[in-house]
Amino acid sequence: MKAQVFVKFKNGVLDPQGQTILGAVNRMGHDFVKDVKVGKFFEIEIEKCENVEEKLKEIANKVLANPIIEEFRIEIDGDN
Amino acid sequence: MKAQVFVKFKNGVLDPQGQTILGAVNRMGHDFVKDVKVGKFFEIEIEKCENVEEKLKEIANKVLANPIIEEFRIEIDGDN
Amino acid sequence: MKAGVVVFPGSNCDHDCYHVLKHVLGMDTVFLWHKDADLKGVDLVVLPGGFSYGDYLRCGAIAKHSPIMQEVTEFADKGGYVLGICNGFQVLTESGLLPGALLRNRELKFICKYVNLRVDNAGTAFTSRYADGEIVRIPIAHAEGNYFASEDVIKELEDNNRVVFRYCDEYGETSEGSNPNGSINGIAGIINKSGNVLGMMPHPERCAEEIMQTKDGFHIFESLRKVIKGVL
Amino acid sequence: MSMYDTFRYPEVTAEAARGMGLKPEEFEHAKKIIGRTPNYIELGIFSAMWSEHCSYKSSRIHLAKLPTKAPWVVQGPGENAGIIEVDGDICACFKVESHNHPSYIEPFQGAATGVGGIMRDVFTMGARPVASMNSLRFGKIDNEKTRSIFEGVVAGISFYGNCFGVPTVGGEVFFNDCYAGNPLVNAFSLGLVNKDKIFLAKAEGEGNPVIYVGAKTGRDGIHGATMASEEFSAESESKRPNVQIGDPFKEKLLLEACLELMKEDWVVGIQDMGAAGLTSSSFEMGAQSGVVLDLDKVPTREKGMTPYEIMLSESQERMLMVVRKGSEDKVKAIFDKWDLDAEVIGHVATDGYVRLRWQGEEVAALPAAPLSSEAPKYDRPYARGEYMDELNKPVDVKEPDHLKGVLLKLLAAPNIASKRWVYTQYDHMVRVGTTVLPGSDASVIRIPDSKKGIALSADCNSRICRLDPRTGGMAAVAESARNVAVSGARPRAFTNCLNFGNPEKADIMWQFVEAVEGMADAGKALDTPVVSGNVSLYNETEGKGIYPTPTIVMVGVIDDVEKAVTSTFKLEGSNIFLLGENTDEIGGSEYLSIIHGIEKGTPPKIDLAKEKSLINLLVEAAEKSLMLSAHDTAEGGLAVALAEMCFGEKQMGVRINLEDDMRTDHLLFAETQGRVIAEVGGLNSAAFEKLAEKHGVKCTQIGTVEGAHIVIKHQGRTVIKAEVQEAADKFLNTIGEWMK
Ligand SMILES: Nc1ncnc2c1ncn2[C@@H]1O[C@H](COP(=O)(O)OP(=O)(O)O)[C@@H](O)[C@H]1O
Ligand SMILES: [Mg+2]
Repeated sequence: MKAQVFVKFKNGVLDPQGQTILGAVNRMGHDFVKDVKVGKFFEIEIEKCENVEEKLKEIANKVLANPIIEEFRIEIDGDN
Repeated sequence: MKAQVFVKFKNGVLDPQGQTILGAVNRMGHDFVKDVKVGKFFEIEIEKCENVEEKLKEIANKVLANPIIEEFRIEIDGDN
Repeated sequence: MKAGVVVFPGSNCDHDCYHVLKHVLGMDTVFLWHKDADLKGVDLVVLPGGFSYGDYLRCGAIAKHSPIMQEVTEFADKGGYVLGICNGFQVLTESGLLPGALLRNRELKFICKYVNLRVDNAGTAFTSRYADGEIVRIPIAHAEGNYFASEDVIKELEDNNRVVFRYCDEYGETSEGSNPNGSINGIAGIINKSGNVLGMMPHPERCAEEIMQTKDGFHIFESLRKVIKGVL
Repeated sequence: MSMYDTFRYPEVTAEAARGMGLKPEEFEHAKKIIGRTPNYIELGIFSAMWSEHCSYKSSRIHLAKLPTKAPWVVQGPGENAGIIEVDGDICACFKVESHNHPSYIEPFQGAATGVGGIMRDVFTMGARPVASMNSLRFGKIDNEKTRSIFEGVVAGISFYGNCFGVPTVGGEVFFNDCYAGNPLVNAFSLGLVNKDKIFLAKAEGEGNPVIYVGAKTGRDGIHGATMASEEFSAESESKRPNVQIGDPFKEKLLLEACLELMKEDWVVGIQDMGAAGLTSSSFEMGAQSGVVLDLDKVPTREKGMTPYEIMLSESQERMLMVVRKGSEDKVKAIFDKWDLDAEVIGHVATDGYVRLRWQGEEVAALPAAPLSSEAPKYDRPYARGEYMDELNKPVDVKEPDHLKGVLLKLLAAPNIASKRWVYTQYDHMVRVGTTVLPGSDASVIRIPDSKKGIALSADCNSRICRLDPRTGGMAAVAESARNVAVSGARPRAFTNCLNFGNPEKADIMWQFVEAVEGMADAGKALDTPVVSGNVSLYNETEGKGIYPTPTIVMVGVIDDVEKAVTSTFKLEGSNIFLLGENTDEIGGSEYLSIIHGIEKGTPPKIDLAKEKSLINLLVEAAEKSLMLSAHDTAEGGLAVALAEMCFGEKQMGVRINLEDDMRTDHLLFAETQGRVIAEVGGLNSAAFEKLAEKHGVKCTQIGTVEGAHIVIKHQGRTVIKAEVQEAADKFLNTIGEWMK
């Protein structure tokens, strides 16, 4: 079974990496790009078990994301 | 208009981050997690224009991903 | 009195802190292993710099879950002195012992160099040997030292004199140019409400001896030694 | 079906052998050694072991000319790293190694794993790494691709070294078009070890277990050693092999675990897995007694890996060790403490064979010793290229009128400008041992539990090497020794990384032979043997070779680390002396290259006896604390050296009067060897001059530290007057500006 956790900065937290990439892309002549935000994702392989979502939430909250600056979203693959 | 680019290591390339997180999560008692892979994603805000996909591909290849070790996937939001 | 230096896998300033505490200040000093839930009766805990768990997720994010951190948190809640340097500061914010977070440097690069710091609160247990407003030179060495917190947290820190160190120029002025990493208000070090937990990005242990470029970091350890002696 | 057949390897033919880089006669020789045709796994092993990178087949007979002995040498070339005594039982263990090809393919990871590899070489010997350096060569900085390689390489070194927790205390960066398609990344590591705690690669004691520790094996960099032995072509760029990813955190755990283990007496032998991975480590260890390995027990990262892949993988952060029988559990407990897996994968044998098994069945067997001792060895033809006459023709350029402008331009030349954009990205202070930070001629680290210190400098001027490889080889040794001595330390020994083009071309081979012989002469004259090193050949892209680049890292010892001397002015009003003599030798200078676009002429000659006297003088002057600061003249000559001394923490000016009878531009910018500028306080000046006389070194007072300008007069005429602040801005910021 597979799950994915997406983590990104909350609104209002400065994202210098995104800004740097935006600058680089614009300098390449791609003016159609207006904004870039950078996030991380985690592809997680899991053994089927109870309360998967609960448990993943806990892991995301405690480890994968820092709630002071980041928010996350979990996707669990239906298959298997 | 919005697009997202997901970047991760190609298969077979060592992912030290993923392995370290896996170890930590397991040591915290979450044995149901069997593997973790770490990737990046980019939320891109774009102005509607021609050949968006082409252009994003170029940007991904040149700036967002390192094609020697990474692969990417592009999603373009249909709306707007 | 006794000092303890926590060793996480990937800590790399642990021996430096141990050296300064033990050999320069002559304190009884021990290492505290991250897997042991035991503070060995120390009066001061130092969380050293380095790359705990490689900093592979977020700096300090994995370290906060180690058994030793449970003990450190209890110890801090009871008023024990905790000094977090660099990665140690990051561990403290991740564990919630200090507010805010440390983001990537504005220029996205690791920076290792001496910087000017202004001591904005010389009334703490960590800074009593400095004078208010004193300018000191202490090196930084980090890629993620850009202090961030919500507006109300920043306000609370400022209103209560909890910003202890601030990046500044040679005249003591804070400015864009003297701020190496983009920290809000040039914040380089903060203290908790009860004044027993201090986190700072600069490395005082790297300049605590005559042979180094400055000896300005020495006084933090010396301040602590005085206070702890007084307690006992 | 035998186990071997299950892997369905291709048939072994001369063709297959050639595909792996073995020449027909080498393939024949391989057959003769084992008395049969090797199978596919064995062929892979031959190919890796006999690659240029592992066997030094083109260079061995010349390397033998280098001096390797001195009373303080504990371990010369041949082991993972060389070792010298620095204070009683405290020894320094060091080596430099190239990671050129991987860094071109993937600058960040290539450089990072280069740092990881060299550190493993050092801690494999039982030494704790305490200082790193790197020597980098790129194309011209105005090229965007060059900048991105430069940026990636520096970031990779920073990533690995900083996380691992060893200070990167210095190095060098050099830009020249010849490196555009073939950058050089040479990484150096130095560790400290007690004489009675040195570990070697050996497998002894029948039945002793062979233990594998560290990262799992993946399909990374298979045949990397062979790749490092071939020229680059457009094809190889597209054929990009699996890039190795560095994991400094794992390596840090490996270091701590290994050093903890080495405190016990359970370890018999230990070897890191570097180039050619498990192949070279097992053959090195098994050279005496032989080993049996159960390859199916090797921890792998990917499914379905076969013996061939496992033997040739160059996955990083792995070690092989032989321990005493019965200590397995205790060994595992230590690795477990550091969250590392340790696996018994075989045992020591007696028949001198390396035998590889899969599920208990033998799939390959080769005699260990002959593979090294009978490796090919070539005396390749060499001859001076005919183009050399043209290159060495005397250069005649018009003297510019505006010498201040020339000075400022030179200070902003990427080869001269401050490298602080680079070293501020490296943690150069961790371990609280760096007492002279990067930015001086040599970096100095203190030695724990000792009054002494170690000074380090990496040097090579490849433009000189191209114009005269013999002089260039000498100059690299002499300059690095001078940099160490100028800091107050006695140069003791060096390590070298010989980066050259294709040795199958006679003119390239000539460069190699000349440079090695020059280096040998200098090493003998200065009493600094070579204790370790590395050869990187075939640094060519599409037939275009790099300039010969024999990089030297010199290691010196200073008796009282508190007396180390740095290179910037300290005191207003103090006297400035020139040690050595100005000569009219402008050939091969940065001045000709930057201002006139010429890289020709005859480079300045070296007088090794004078260099030796100069070193003796500098060491004694530092010991007696006579100098406030000192700096040697190098790229940019006298004027640049004087200016650089003004750019300290506190900027200071200087007033200079020169009387030499020669063209002013030559006087100011020639890169004459054997010169040092020393700042001496008024009270010490007489003593300093006397000491110089005792050592037979010409010593001339040429000015004083004064004001806020760099003022240089030649025979009474002011030829340069520049504001220190303006000059410093150029010097300090140019590279950072480029890299924005
Ligand atoms: N790649 C590098 N990494 C770290 N430090 C460097 C690097 N390149 C240059 N430096 C530092 O910059 C200073 C000047 O280097 P260089 O011009 O090569 O000196 P010199 O001419 O005396 O040999 C030295 O202190 C050196 O260690
Ligand atoms: Mg020099």
